[in-house]
Amino acid sequence: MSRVIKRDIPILLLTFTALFQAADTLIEEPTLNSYADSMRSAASIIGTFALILSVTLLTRLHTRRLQRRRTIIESTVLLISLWIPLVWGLWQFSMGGVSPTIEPFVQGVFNGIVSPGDSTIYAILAFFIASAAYRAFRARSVEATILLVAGIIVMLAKAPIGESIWSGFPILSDWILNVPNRAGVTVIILSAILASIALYVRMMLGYERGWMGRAAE
Amino acid sequence: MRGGGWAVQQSEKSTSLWEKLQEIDVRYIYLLVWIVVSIPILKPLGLPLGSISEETMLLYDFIDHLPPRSIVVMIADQGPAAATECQPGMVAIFRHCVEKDLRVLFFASRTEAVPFIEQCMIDVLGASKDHPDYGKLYVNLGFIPQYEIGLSALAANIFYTTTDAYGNSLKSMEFFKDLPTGTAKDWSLAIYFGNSNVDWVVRQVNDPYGCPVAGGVGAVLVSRIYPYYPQQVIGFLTGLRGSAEYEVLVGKPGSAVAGMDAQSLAHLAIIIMIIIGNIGYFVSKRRIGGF
Amino acid sequence: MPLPPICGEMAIKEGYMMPFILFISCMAIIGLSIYLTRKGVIKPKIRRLPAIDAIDEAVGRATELGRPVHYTVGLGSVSNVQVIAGLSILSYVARKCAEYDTRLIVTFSVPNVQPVVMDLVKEACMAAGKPENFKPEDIRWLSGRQFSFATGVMGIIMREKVAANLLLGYFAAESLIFAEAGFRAGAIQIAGTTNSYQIPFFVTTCDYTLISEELIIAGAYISQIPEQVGTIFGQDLIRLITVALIVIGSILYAVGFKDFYLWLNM
Amino acid sequence: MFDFNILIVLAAAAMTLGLYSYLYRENIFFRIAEHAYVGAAAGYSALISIESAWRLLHPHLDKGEYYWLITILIGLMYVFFFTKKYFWLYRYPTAIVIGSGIGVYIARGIKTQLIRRITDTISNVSLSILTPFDGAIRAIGVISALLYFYATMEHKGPMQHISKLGRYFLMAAFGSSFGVTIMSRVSLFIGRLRFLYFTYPAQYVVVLAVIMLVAAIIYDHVRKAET
Repeated sequence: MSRVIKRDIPILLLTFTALFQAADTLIEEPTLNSYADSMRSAASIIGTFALILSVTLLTRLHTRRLQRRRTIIESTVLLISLWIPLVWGLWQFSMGGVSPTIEPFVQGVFNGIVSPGDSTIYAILAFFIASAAYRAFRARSVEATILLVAGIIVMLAKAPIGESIWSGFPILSDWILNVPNRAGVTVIILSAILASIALYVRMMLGYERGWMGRAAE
Repeated sequence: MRGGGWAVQQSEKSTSLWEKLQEIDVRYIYLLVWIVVSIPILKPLGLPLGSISEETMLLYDFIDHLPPRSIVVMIADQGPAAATECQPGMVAIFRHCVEKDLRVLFFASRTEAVPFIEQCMIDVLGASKDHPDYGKLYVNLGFIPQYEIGLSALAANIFYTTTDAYGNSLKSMEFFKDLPTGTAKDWSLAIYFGNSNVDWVVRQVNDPYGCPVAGGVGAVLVSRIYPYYPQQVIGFLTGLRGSAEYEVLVGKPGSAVAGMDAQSLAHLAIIIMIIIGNIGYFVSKRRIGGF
Repeated sequence: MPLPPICGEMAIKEGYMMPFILFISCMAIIGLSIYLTRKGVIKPKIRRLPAIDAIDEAVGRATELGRPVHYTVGLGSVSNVQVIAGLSILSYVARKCAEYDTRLIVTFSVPNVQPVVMDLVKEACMAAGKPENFKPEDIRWLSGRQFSFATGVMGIIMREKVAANLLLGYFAAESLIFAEAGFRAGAIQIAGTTNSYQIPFFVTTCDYTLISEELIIAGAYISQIPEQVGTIFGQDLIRLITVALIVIGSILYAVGFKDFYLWLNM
Repeated sequence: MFDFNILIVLAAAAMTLGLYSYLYRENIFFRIAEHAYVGAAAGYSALISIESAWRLLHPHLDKGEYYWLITILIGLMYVFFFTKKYFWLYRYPTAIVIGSGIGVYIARGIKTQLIRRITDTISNVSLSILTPFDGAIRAIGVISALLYFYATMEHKGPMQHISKLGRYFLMAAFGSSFGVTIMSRVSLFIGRLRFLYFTYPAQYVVVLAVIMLVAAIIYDHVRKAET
């Protein structure tokens, strides 16, 4: 009995919702379509509740560190920057219906911490890509040489400087991007969907149970 | 697939200069990148830009040939991260529209893009809602949620939002007088600025209403936009380079042109580094005797 | 509650005729290959995946050095196919780590992954007979925003000096951030994703890479359960059909017979 | 009057430099910036999720469709994860979330990822950029690389050559994607530097950071020489 409610019913639920949504995508039928639409809204409302788990566990991790007097500064900073905007934003939202996207204090935190953080870390890729290129672009084997040559030609074509070295770079890079690159990208996409179909069937039949934490069973 | 990472670190102790360069501390590479990008920003070098790409040229010509008071819709979808690439292009295109007396309707499809619209209007006009032509030629609708659903509602009915970003009623504005259909059929061009995706704009504006689409997109998005070019997407700006080209075409070189110097130098530095790395690799390989 | 009218006009959506046919036939093919595998008519075997075999080596090295293993499923929600594939591999890694008493740090970005990961790691520790090795504080949610998650992971990799860095799941631009942090920490790196824009960075910077579908079949490769391997056989049959469609379609299109192409677009 | 915006610029500059200090090495400033960033982003993203969930839910409640409260009950099943006995209840919401995710993905994926890619290859078979055979080369690339992934057969005999060809195509694709991306990444950094150098009062933070970096390098050097 316990196996039924702990394992079999969730699998059935998953199979049912998946087939229902697939049918909605393929078939035009007003009742089906409107129920499927409601189900998608319901699923995203339900998924939001997982936040309770994550926020609680993150808070617990850092309060424990504070109790053990480890990483005091970092944990204090994290807890303050997590809870003050969260509580204030929720308070404003539930009392006055002020959306957090326009609430001045929450926006201040966003503009002062989150937004510069986003741009900074996105831009740190400039350093990492340079160092990765330095290490990776070595003619170690036939394959690595193909990678290197394709990479360098495209790089040269994209910077103004390449065109002044040789006017053929843009044409050559156009060929690389449209022929081998498009072939490669097409295959990555095709093979991903082929494997996904098989994975979904495995999940719906209950052979793949990694998502319910019982893969080892 | 076997790659090269950890294995590289494990190679033998080096002796010659070339071999030392092979295992150079990555922090020197970081420092080099920082310096190389900083120089042209502090002191622009004015390196030649090269030829202007076809996609940029087509977009410029299209806007140049629009009759006055045509409606151009600008969809801002750039977050702070994508803004470096997209914002100069948005400013340059808006400047061009202002010169040509076109009507420009702004809206943001993500909340983070709202300040960039404001910034764009201030950069070009010197003011946003207080400018005398605001409400006549330029309107900012602010944030319209739910991407595709929001755009589809706006395309079907231009008064979908009823007020602009500052709370003024749309119906009273001169901008919306004499609109034949009130749908996207009246629009001459819809331009998407951002880094996420252009498919939804084409789907909602071009497929049902035939309004041409253009883009000012990050370099990563180019391969996704190409399938629509040049039939549905009539032209687009590719990353910072596209923005720089448009700035040159409008005749007002700005931050994107200056950025291209940094770009050129950085590319050159990376290519030189790759060459040095390869020479070092072959020299050390010969020494070990495996070559 | 107000019910919409039951059973209006039912029809296949426009442009979805071919997807509908293929959906049904793919299900049928995979179902059939599971059936044949169970009956013992076919005995498919998955070819070697060096990246998965290297997991043992990576965990072994971490154990030798006494440093932790880091595992991330990346940015995706639990309904993302790559995350699901990553979770299947995680249960194997967690079990190995528990057996060797090696510390395992798991990071993710979307909250709904949290209960699954915790349950999975706990289960793996119990299966290895070492429930005391399960440490909830090593399973970390690092915010739902892409780059703050990346920063958190970057910090953990460097601070904890991880010896093995396993990046299997859904990644966007932050892929290179993780790979570079792992490189600076001197870790063995095994990566896998189906995102065509990120694979280049993994191939060039990591020691082993699971490209595209190799990531998704890895769960079946590890478990070796006949039914799971059977679905992979079905997947290969669909692959052959795809190849056939491309060959036939291209030849017909080249000689000017375009009906086949239009038919596919139906 | 105290200007709130100055504070925001200072915080932004400190965040930027604090995070970049990672490039030199892991240090206390990076750790503070990292924790502030993770905390604020977690709080902000939680707020946004809660708001959008509420915007989905409340139109139904306004219409009097109270059976939508069931979603809250199912969502609360996650909370039972903290109990020893009923922790497995999380599988119900998880099943619904996964099911509705993959159902949409699989049917759309067959159209956009499978059929579109096939027809795209077919219709470009007579593509010509450098040679008239470019489209055919692309189709061969697609076929050989697709066969490279053939999983239930060891690659021997003719298959070995086909899959090798497929790998070459994949490598060219990876190399060129890498090359294209370098450009956009460099331009992102330009934007950050512009902010640091030209926004008042961010410049002062930069000067301070440079002094601190030099001090750190000297300190590290001395300590290394001692040991």
